Amino acid sequence: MSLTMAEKQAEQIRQISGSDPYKCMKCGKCSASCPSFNEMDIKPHQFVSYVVNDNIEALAESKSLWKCLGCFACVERCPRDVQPGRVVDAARQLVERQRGGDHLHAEDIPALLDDDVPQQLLVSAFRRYRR
Amino acid sequence: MPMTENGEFRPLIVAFCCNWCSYAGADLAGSSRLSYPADVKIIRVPCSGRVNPMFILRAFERGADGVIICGCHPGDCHYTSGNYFARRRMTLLFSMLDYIGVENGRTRVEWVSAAEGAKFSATMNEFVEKIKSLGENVRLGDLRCKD
Amino acid sequence: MKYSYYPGCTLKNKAQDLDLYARRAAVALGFELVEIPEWQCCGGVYPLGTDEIASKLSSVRALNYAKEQGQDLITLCSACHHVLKRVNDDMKNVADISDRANNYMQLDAPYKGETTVVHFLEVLRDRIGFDELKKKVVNPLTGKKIGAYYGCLALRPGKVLEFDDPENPQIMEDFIRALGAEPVIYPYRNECCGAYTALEDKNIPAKRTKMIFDSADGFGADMLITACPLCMYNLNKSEADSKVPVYYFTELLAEALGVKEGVEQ
Amino acid sequence: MQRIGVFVCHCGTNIAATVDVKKVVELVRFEPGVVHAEDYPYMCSEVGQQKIAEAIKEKQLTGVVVCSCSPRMHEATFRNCAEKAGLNPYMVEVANIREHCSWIHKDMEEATKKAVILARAAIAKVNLNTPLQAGESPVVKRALVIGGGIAGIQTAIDIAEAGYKVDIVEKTPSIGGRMSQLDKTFPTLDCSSCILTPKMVEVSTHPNITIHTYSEVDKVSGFVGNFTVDIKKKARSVDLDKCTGCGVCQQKCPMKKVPNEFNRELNTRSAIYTPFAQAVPNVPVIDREHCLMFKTGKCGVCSKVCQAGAVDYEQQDEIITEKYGAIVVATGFDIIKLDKYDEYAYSQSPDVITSLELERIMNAAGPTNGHLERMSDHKPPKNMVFIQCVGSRCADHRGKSYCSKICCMYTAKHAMLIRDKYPDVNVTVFYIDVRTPGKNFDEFYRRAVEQYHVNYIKGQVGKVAPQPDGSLLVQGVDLIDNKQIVMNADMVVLAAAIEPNPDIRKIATMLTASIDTNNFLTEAHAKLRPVESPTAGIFLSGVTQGPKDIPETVSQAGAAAVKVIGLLAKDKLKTNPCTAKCDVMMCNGCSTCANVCPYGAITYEDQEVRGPGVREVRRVAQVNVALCQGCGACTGACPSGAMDLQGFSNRQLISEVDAICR
Amino acid sequence: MQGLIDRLSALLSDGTVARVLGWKKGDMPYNPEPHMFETAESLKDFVYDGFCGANLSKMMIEASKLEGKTAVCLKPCDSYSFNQLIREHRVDRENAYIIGVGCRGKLDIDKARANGIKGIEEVSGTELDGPDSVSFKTIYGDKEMSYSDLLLGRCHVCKGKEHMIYDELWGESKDTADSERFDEVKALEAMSPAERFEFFKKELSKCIRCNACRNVCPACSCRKCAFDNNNFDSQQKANVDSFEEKMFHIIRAFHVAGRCTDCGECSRVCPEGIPLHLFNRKFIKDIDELYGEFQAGKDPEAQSPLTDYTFEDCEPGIVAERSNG
Repeated sequence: MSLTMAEKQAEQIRQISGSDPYKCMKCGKCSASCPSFNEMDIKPHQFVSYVVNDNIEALAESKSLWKCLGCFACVERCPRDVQPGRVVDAARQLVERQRGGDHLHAEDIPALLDDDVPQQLLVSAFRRYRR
Repeated sequence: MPMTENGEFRPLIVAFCCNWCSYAGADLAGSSRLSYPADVKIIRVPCSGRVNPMFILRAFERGADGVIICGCHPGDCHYTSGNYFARRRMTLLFSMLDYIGVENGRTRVEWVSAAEGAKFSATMNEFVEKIKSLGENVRLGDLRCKD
Repeated sequence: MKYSYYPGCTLKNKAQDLDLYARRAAVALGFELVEIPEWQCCGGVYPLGTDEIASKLSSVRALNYAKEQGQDLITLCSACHHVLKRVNDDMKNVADISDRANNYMQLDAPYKGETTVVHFLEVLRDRIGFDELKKKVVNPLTGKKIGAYYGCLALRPGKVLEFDDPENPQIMEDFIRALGAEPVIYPYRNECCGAYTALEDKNIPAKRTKMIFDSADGFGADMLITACPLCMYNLNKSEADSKVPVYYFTELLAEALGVKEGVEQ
Repeated sequence: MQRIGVFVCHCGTNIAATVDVKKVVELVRFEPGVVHAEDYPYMCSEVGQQKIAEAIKEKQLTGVVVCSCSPRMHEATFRNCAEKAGLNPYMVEVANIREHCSWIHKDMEEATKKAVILARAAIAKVNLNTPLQAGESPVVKRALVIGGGIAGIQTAIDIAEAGYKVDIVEKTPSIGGRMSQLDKTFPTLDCSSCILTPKMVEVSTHPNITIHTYSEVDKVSGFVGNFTVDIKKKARSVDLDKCTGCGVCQQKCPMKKVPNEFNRELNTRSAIYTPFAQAVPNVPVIDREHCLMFKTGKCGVCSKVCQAGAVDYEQQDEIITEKYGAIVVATGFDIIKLDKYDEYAYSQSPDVITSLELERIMNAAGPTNGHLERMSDHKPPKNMVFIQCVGSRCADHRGKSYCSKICCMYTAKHAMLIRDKYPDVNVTVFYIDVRTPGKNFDEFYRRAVEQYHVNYIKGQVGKVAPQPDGSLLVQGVDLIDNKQIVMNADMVVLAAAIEPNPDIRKIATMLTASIDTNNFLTEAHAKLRPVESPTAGIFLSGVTQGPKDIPETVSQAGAAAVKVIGLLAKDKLKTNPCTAKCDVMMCNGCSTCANVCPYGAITYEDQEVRGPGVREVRRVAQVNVALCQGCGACTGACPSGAMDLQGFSNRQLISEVDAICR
Repeated sequence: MQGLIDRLSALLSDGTVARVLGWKKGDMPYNPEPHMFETAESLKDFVYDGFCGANLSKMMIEASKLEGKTAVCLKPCDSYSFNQLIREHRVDRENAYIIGVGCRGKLDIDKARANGIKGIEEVSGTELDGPDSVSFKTIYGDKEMSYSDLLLGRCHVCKGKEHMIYDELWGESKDTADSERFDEVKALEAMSPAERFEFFKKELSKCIRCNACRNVCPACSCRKCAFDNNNFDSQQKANVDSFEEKMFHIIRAFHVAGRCTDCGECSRVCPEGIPLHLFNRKFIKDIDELYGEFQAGKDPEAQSPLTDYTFEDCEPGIVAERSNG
């Protein structure tokens, strides 16, 4: 039995995240905790069910990938240990690992800087927004 | 050496399970359909304290590759103290087998309660893997002077 | 007591205060920060992917160096603390990552998470003791009402970092008390400042920091302290009406210990 | 040589889908002793049993092997069947080819091979089986109930009504348990004390019931029908017989700052206290940890004001020993500690409370005299938020894996009561699922929504943030709207998970009753024997077995009582004949076996031993079969092998090893 | 020695005891053997010298059944065995009159042979109050060896010069221990499993299943040995294969674990020179390390470690942990 592309990608997300989306009981505590909820088109709890339903294409196009702050509030509070933040991050990586998947391009950066920008901001943004 | 058609080593494993906790745990593994290899054959004993070291040596003598004893958790023995005696007896016996150079992974004691079907299955899977990694029981076989 | 010290990229540059005052305070408190030679940047965020090995190696190198010195590894920056503790946890408990990292590194002896990673504040709490610290304070910050701003990286995930209760931390409040000031507890002290989104969407940190300042100010804080240069940046950039000054915790520490203007280590 | 019949069960497709039963029949025919082999779809059915009985008679079988489900399931069935057909029941063995084979293996060839091996082991064993006769042991016609909550009370009343003596042991100063702390009960909203108090009175006045409050079970020995229990009666410091319950001592006690456990520490009590007004017995105890007399040696006020002269500072703990035929465990529950859930600010705000605290606040005898008010400023709330599943249904390190079962209903109850009494208060409930299986339960919940307009939001709360003005900012999610909600509340009520009484581990160990990973006691069978422990003579009543509401607890308490009555109604119990047996010819008389016997069943006597070339008086071991429970610890300890266990003899077990390793 | 004989004669004559269990001169000067002396007269053949290594405790099992008291000569280490037999109700303390005889270590004739002393005709200097060297008159001339070089292996780990039980003492004892009791076991434990296996395989393959070890062992006192008991299906000698022989020693050691006093008789009597005490001593070492120090036969009231337990006992997994480092 061969897997469809979407199934393969969903499996990849499970692998990269090390998270088991089937443990989710759809309580929504991740979305209740998320500081970026209002910036996201697909909400944290939806990420989990999108992976269960192999709906990866929608995730790949979601702007939520770039709005997650990586603050682990969802991971800390999830009662089912699903670690939604890792699922979001894995979806992000899936996109970035593809050719041309970088969200941030080197040539755009100088315009984004000011004198006070700490290195920490640059390196974290690089790691989150580029392969 | 017992093999399947595809040349995979299939060990012979004897599991002694106490009636009250571990045998029931094995039943629960069954009713929960938590699989483990068919290499494991279970013998029901009333209590882990019933397991005489002679039984274990006998199993090895007759070609077993691994022997595991399962009983109630310390403090939970149906007969109050059988597992405590088993714990000391088996510790000393295993230490002796290790001392004469038999791989210490071939013997194991695990406490499995009646509610721990998942643990029973996981333990058996792990033990079978361990025995497979050790291969056939050659050292006790050598003592046996098997030709 | 000697610690292998991992300053991290920002402390060598935009957050020199965080580093400088820590060094001075350490001298006053009688422990030594031995900077790891040729340390490499931790990357700012922990690589979450279970298959990401290369990006964890700079942390492993630092951890292994500390192990070879027989020293605990101390950090100041919340991000470095977060990344190093989590990579260390992987090396100790995640066989797959540990094996692959060790295969790649080819160290003399495989690194299995032997090093203990401690945050500077943990040293104050667990090794020196806040009671001892209090005795060494020469300029108590009496009358100051200080809000601890933890941010996210210092606390979560609580299971791995074991820094403090991630939902109701006490360590910075106890620290503030030890310096003679009054801690102000406000609910958003463990909420994220907006982090790296600052680079491309200033809107997010603006909203986050406004909420944080409103909350801290509402409970009467005169100032905030932080251990994270990125939090510092985002808070400083805030245009909230409720904005109060933000300091690195080490600056207040040095001040209280009377070594703010002291000679360098 | 035995004449053995082998009966292979298909168990419908449970076995037959994975094990080739025909092949098993075919192969076991060649095993030594086997004279008959057949298969049948359901061996445990009437027809299946008929087949076994017929074969026993027609083929003069001396032994039977049934290859079927676990012997823990149907060994008794098949043994009864054999007995009716004239065969000693202990000549029957079961090969477990379902739980230990067909259900866990997928490959038919492999499973069939294993089934044959398991059958072979059972056949080898039966070849060495000998007929055994069950003995008898007397039954002590008295029951012990551990725990004096509604479960223990109901069980005790039901047993006592059947004419048997019952003792209740209750750890706290009064019976009543959790139910006495509740204000109203669902789904009828009648007052909890109004229905509980009569039962407390009934139990305390019943001629067949003895109550030991402020007491704990200290030691248990013996076995079904014949337990011996040490009960520790803690020093009450007040004479139960002299005290009139006037209450003056409590009024005059100068130490009034002790956290009041009964009110969930929302207020304080005196050091000499009865937990609540309707306490049974209505006799106070002195909390020696807080009493000034015990702490400083100076006070003695209660003694001075007691006209009955009942206060006794010299009283000591006392151990009493009683014999019982049956023991019922009814130790109940508590709610989990919430210190790991501070995203809800439970430890940061007095206005974030648990549902049990709300019960006390709503109760007229509670810390606010029944007025709904905030504990911080005693102002009435305008907005209340209830959060469900706090610590229930968790797979993380903080909570419990199970559903606590009662929270959905009591939250609906609280919401309704509040909306009824205080129509201006807005009530919001954040829920994951609303679970209301039970008679009139869903209707009850629907009333909360439809009649009382309680705002049910499907979603969870991520954070409760105390605000400078004293209100609470609740940040949650509405999953139906897919919106994050931020709302103000004056009080937040947490439906904390329930957990078994923490003492249960110690008690279970004393009783050798098995316990699951959540500390609930295990049933003998999850469906068919839900009120019995696998340990004979131990019965389960109430939440000690699993989460339950009051109606369920009372039903189960009655069921446990029936089982106890069934046991106590017997004068004698058949004992397990699988007991240890000493071969006097081999016994050294060394006492090693007696040293490991947990039942004191082995004694030594000088006995004349006669055998080939032997005629002398020797010190040899004697097994008291009434005491022996058949654990076999002695057999493993015996150096010579003189001590053996009937039904699980050395030869039988070795023959099984040999059959498996053939 | 004459003093001892005089005392024993007196005990017989005044009726205190009905017989004396001691050692009788052998056909060679170095092989005295246990003997029951019924009369004062027969005591002329009584001997007690450096070659009287045999532990007489076990013979008291049969002697206990006889009418009247039996005087028995026990060396300090033998007294442990006697005590253990009391604990197991195998001997009757009331029927025994224990002469605690002094001991300065017992001798191993094989040590002399290994030193090239062959064709021995006479030996002198082995008595309790004898000199520090032993003189041999051989067909090849006179030879001499120091007493301490001739000691049995077990005497180098002597348990001490105190008798655990006695009615009266005769002669001075000396603690001859000059090495650590568990050194041999430790050396084996330090080897790799494969090396240990080769070691034991080599040693055990010498066994001829003569049962000398079993017959001499004071702990192996079962009326019927488990190996002769068809309950374990291990009695059929015809079926005995090599496995059984090797396992025999392990099973035997297990059967006496917690009861073995480490008297060393098994190794002394083994005609093939198998160091059988290494099994028993391993059990003793494990018991000491895992369950607290225990010396069988020291205190007849003490609970044996195998019939005792604590909740905190180590798990059997400790074996792998210790062994695999």
